[in-house]
Amino acid sequence: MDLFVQTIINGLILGAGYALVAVGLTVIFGTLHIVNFAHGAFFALGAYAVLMLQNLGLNYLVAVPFAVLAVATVGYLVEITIVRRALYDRGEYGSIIITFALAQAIVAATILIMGPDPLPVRSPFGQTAISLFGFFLSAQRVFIAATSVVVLAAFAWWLKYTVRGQQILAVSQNPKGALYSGINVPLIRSLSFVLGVAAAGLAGMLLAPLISAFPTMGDANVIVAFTVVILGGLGSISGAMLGALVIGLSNAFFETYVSVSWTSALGWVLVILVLLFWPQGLMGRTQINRH
Amino acid sequence: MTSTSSQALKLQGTGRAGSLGKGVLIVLAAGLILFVGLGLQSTFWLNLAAYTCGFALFALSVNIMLGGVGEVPLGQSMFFGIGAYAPAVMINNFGLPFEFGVLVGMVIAAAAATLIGGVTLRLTGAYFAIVSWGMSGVAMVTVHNIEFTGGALGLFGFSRLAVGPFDLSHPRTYFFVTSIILLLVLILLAHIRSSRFGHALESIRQSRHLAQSLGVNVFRERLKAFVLSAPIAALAGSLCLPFTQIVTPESMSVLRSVDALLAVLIGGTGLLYGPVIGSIIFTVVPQFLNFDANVKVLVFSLLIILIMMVAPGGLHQLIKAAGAALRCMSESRR
Amino acid sequence: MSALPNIVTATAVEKHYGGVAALKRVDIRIPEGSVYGLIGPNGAGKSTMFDILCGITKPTAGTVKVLGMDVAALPAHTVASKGVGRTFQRTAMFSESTVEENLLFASFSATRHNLFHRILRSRVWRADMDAFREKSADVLAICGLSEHRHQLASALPYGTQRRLAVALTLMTDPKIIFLDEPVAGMNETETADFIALMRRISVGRTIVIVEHDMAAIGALCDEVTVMVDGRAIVTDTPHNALKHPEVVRAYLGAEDE
Amino acid sequence: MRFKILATSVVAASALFCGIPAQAQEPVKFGVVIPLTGPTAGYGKDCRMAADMAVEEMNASGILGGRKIELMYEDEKGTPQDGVAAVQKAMQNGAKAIIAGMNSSITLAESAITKNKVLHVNPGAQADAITNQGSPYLFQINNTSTTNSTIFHKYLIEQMKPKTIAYMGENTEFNKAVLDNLKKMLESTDVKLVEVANFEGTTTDFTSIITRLKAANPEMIYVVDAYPARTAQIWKQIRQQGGFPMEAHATGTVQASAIRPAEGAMEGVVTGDIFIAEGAQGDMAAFIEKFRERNKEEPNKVSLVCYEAVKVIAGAMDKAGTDSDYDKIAETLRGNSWTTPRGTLTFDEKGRAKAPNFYIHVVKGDGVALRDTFNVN
Repeated sequence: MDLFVQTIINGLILGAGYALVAVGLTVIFGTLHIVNFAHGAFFALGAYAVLMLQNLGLNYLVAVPFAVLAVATVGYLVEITIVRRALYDRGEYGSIIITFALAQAIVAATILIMGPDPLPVRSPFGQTAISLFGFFLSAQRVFIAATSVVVLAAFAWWLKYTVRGQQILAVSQNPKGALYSGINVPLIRSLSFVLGVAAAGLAGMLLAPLISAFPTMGDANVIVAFTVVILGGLGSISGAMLGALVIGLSNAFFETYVSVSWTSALGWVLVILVLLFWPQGLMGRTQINRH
Repeated sequence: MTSTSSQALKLQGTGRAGSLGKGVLIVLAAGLILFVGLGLQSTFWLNLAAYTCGFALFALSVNIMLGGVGEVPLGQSMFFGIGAYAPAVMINNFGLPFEFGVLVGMVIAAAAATLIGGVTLRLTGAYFAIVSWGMSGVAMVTVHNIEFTGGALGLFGFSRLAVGPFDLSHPRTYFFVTSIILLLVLILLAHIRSSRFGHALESIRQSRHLAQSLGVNVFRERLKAFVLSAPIAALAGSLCLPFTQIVTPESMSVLRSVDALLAVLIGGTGLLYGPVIGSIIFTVVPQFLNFDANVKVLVFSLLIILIMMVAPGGLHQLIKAAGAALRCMSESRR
Repeated sequence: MSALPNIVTATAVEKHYGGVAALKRVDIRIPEGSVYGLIGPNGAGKSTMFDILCGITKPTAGTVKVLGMDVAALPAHTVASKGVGRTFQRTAMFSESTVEENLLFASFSATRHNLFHRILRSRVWRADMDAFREKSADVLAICGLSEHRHQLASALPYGTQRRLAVALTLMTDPKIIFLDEPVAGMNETETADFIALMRRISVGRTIVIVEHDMAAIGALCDEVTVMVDGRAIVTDTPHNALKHPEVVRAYLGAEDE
Repeated sequence: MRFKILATSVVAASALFCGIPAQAQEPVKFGVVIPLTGPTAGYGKDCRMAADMAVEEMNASGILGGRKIELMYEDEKGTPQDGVAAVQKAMQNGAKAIIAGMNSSITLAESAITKNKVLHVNPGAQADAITNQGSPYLFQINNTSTTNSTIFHKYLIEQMKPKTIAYMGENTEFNKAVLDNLKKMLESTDVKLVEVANFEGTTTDFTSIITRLKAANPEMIYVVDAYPARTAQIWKQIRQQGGFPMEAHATGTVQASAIRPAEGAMEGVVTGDIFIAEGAQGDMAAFIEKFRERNKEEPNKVSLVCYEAVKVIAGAMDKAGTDSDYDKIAETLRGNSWTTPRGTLTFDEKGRAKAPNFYIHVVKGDGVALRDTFNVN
């Protein structure tokens, strides 16, 4: 019986981690309608940013906020030079290719600068484990889950109750309409891109103590993020959170009770099943496109 | 994509000029094949040229969906993998000839496309792209775990890779076979573009609603395009086998589809032989950039970003724009 | 007029979007060969009714028969290929192609050749091509587009683009044509040209127009139905319908006695 | 057929014509095809440092009558078709020998190209299938996975004596060969394999897999993964769930690049390899010292086998007196024993190197400590 409860705990904690990775992706798609294949590269940038700050002597917890800032700046630079010029209001597959090439460029640059070998990222919670009524919880995972819940709640609140937040929702639904009602659309668009990238970076630096920092660390996590975002409904933040928990729990149960080698196919099978019945995903908006 | 697609859609047959232009193109292509096939002496370049033809075939199948219907087929590599695995399984597990394996691969790919298309083609845009990526992900895991597809190690050591009398392990023959097949498929696609089916696809790509209101069964035509593209991708997979010498689950990975997408977008989706130009650039150019591997990836990726920013219609659009610029410069000087 | 059989019969049609009732039990009878108008202030449900009549949108309740077909049950492309033509307000044409290519796309349901016919340049394919050349020449002539044949559709002036939209529907040999605000955004000369075109093509065909421009409605329509707030208030000649008290109140606000 | 005859005669004539006199000046080129980009770029880096060092030594010693050896590096990018393209390019640019082999699938594809055409030495890949193909010019420096596994599994079963084992490995050909070997060896013993988990390369978290293995509370856990970043992650997560009484990791895959990011989580894990820095004497100590001084990094098994590959090829070409008569070179390679940092190396009829001894390691600090030594032959 306690294996069952332990699996639920594993699934929930895993889901919280996935949510953080996925929300960045869904914000960018939701607001900018860009499929960001470079998400994994920014995820890795986050890990390397916190690593570099640690090498300068900063403690992990102090380094995280600064590292998020660093990744956000890189995101802003990319937005101005490439994304703003090439991607807005252009067909989706333009964004697929440019963001994929961007991901390759960032990974190659990381290998050139930081070398190909995995580098440890030390965190105060890195190694310790907590046991609660006999159930095991890795301290770092709990820290990730807690941060994820706090950050996502704050973000959802900010979207709902602040002017900027409302403007982001407006731009995501109808960029032209938002423009005519006086919203500074270019600013909102770069803000959304930077927020999405920063979320990816934050996820990277939180997971780095567990998986250590290496150039291609983003790839596997992005695949999961895509399944989560599609399951939850592209562009819906609450959908991303729900999708993350569903995939987290199903992965945990499938791996524990069914088979390990087919798990990575499970994510996709879930996505395909959901899309057959709810084409817009669990929480997504049905796209009513007036012709 | 851009105005280029209408030029490419010349009204063959109705005007004399149409078919004459095409005839010249075919002769030109045949000449190019002879020149490269006899001109190249080194086995490396002959094999690479043959592989480029195979890869171009795969890029053409991707462009049937991308340029033809306006969808991004990230999962097309699954059909490429089916085309690679079918002959390998036939030769190693059942001792059947390579040609039979290629045909079986194309049939299975077409059948799989009918099933999968029926499901995924109800979706569009990012949803279609990512779900078709998912399909190739599931296929890769399946092939990884099944015994008779050689599991993670894959299948290798093929006794005979030949099409009838033509032994594909001999580089020059390998090049002639793949390039001629590529030319035949190009001719087929040219006919498709100027047929009722091709016009229906073009009308759907430009505006689904308008096409539907003119009596086009949008879902059925898109499915026909998907089922047409699958065996071509499978044929490409089989033709790449003599080069790679081994079939592994990676042949179905999404990275293969993205390579083809890059080639198509560099060459230009509007032009029929755009993907062929893109494939040549994509496989041949990196051979000349011989500095550090990571620097090569960095340079090549930034180059792709630059091209896509300057000319979303691909290099083809750039060449046309340059041509137009030259023309108006010469006019202004007169 | 009313002796002819009805080509369109919509009975007790309702349409709800979530809680909002866009259409409340609307009945419409359109006699064959007539030029029929559907007018009413914004938000009256004209466009919704229009979409239901030509099979693009499915009603929540009620039945719609066009040319004897239960439009609600059939897929949109089948309805279109069986003689129901339609133009759209915004995407009127294939902007990346030339006028001739636009007509080629529109001839899809009229042509029959498959890929093998095309490759072998068989009789079937040549017959399709000859039929297309003939038909496209006629349609271009009727719509006054002959000299634009090889121009890019996106390069045409607005009025000409609207006429191209009509040409596209004509290629499918429609028995009934639905026009969605055809003269919206046109200047006087373009409107006059368009009305002349309508007169030319309405011979032997039924035409249904949704429009705001009362001059065009007056000039073209034999009969109009005025819709207000999701209900069909009156069906009469344009002249009488506009005098109907409820219509006047709906359009001009309460009459100050 | 006509083309074939024409082509070979032209090549033969030119070799004959410029064979002897040009021999002295023209450098001997070796094509080195290793992963320089992608997830296994680390192996490429380790191999390159050692190969460059070996060539510097060879050129200084005036081997091959003073002809300079030149290395041409090509990137196999971690996929079979890129590996094949790289090998063909090296052969095209005049490589007299090909050093290629880290991943078994890629090496198999490459060996099909080099078969009967050029000397091919596979430094790192271990799959038995590579040398089972019977290609006369193909040699393998690293032990096959069967040789290593047999010794290591014998040690685990007879020395550590676990009653139950739980197995966890990445779903690759390397893992399948090791698992099959383990199952075969367990048949004749009463040790039971209670749990087997083959995970996919795209797995991002191992908590639930380890929970499942813990639930079967085995005495020993045996992890098989050749990829450094994931190895570190797995052992950290095992440590967090309280670890297992006995812990072992696959042979030949535990280097500093995995131990360091594990931040001490691999302390005490038993593994093994054909190389160990600790307690090295004679040639091995010299090699390690020279490597540290030249490259400012610790050498590992990958650098050792690449170093040996270059030395063995140069030695064989020198002794056979030719750089293109591959029958003679292959015969020389099989007929003689070669002194390398590991002592003397001999090649069997399948081209497999027989290294004198195999070391059992235990992870200590940032490296591995020697626990036992087995004599292989």
